[in-house]
Amino acid sequence: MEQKLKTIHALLFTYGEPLSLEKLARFAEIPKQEVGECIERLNTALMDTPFTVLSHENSFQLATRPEYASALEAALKSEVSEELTPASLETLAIIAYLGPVLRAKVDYIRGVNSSFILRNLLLRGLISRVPDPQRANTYVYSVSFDFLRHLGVRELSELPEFERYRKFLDGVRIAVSE
Amino acid sequence: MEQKLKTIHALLFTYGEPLSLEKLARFAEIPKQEVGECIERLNTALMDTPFTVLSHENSFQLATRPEYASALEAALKSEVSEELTPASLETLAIIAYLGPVLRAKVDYIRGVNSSFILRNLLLRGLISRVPDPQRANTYVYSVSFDFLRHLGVRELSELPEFERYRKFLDGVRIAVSE
Amino acid sequence: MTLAGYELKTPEFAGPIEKLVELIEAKKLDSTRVSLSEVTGDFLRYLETLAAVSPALLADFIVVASRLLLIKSKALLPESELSEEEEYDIKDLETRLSIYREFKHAAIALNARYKRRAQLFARDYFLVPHGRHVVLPNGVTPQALHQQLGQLMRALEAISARERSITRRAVISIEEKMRSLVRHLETSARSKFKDLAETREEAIALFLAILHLLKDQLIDIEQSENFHDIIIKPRSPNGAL
Repeated sequence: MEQKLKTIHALLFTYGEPLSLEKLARFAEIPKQEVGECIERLNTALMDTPFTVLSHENSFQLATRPEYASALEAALKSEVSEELTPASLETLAIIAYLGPVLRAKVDYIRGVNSSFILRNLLLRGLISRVPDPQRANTYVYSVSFDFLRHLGVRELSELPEFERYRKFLDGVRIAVSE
Repeated sequence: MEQKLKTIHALLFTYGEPLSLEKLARFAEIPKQEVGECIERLNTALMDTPFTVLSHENSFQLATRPEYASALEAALKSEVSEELTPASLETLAIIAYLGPVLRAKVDYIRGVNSSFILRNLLLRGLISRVPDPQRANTYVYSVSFDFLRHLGVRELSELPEFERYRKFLDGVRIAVSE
Repeated sequence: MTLAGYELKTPEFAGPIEKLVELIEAKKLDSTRVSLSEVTGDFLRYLETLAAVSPALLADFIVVASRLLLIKSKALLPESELSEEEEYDIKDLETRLSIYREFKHAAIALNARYKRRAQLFARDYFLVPHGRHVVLPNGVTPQALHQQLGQLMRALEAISARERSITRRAVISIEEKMRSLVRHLETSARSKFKDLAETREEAIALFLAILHLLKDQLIDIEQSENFHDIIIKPRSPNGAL
């Protein structure tokens, strides 16, 4: 593996948490526009190892591959995931396929105030929220790295029928954007 | 790399802390007397990677090689020198008024998962954590002595409206009914 | 009220759209206007039970119920004209239903993956020994901590206050309607539904009030033919209402 990739690998390892593209570029001393390609090459180089790199919203995290789940679950008893209720699942699906999304849109689609469910999902670390860049005092919600890891996907586009749902939503976007 | 070594590699990565020979044998499902040899072979396999396995008193830990130290240090330092965000300040305030407190309680009061912020506060030495005497694998968080000194109070009860706020926070009950 | 001691509850009831889809699917219907009109009764019955369990959710359900009643009335009186706004409301409900049904399938697919237990593990945060030097922040004073907590407390109180006020509003409007209906019946032996409710919101509250009073056997209603006005009478002419 070439040096640059090794440095990125080491950084992701030590950092543990998702590392943003900007920070990764700064710490590894590579131009920002090279990061995406480096991550791709790192993922190829990691093919024969138990690791893979997750990408989501311009951040990256090192994780183990799904085939090690059972051994690791035994080692880390704490991480056994709880069941999700239908209401949580429905909200997660909306955020996963539509995110980053305003609470108003989630409420609109579900027809009900979703603040408690959102709070619950935030607490469980399955979604995250950031201030809406366009509006003061508003947040937009996205699924988290933990959500991706729980589902065993490396990026959102690996979700079932991702393209189909995105397309469908593009079709109804006007109706949804309040 | 053969499967057995990959499993050990994944285990050491996820565990983070030193893993004892006994536990490693149990989780990786290999005989105890094979562990030493496996670690040796894993170390050989890791030759061209940024990682190495440290052995100490029959425990093993995955670590990065010394040549990556400067990049990693830069990463951690940059994390630490940033100003406190409102979210960090809020977390710190909760810990100051309510500590020693469980992470779950901090999460609950804030309505979001706080692990990233706690890590940052720990790295800065503003808070400290100790294992919860009542529960395995759980920590309780308190502000550090250094931070207390920095605040210029002799004890936490000197903080403004300490009793009132502490009571309020204590009263926010964890009732995540799912 | 005291600051301490309240709980932030997280009720998990089906939302109105979810309930509607459930009712339509239970009858093996598609999501057309006709189907919506056919499940209106079921929806109102559910609304009735919900009022007892979680009044806080009523407001959201009433919005959907009002649109269903609109569809129902149009189905029953084909010659009646819908205003532009009413037509928009119905279209909007149909759109939500179609979006919702898509997401319902997505949710099922996600759950299948979630249950497969093929989790990818990351390492929990990892404390690199950093030579024990503490980086103290600027501007963090006891007052700053105090102020930050004050904000948080106000936010938490606002959440619980909002919950309470939604509940109160839904309950009050129905109770008010019940009371005024009873008052009205005391002075006039028969009342027409149409005369008692002017706005659509009033009509819904009145409708719910009637359901309540019927259940408590305090009134009788009469409708000579389908979709004629509903006549409301006290159960016994001199009943102790």
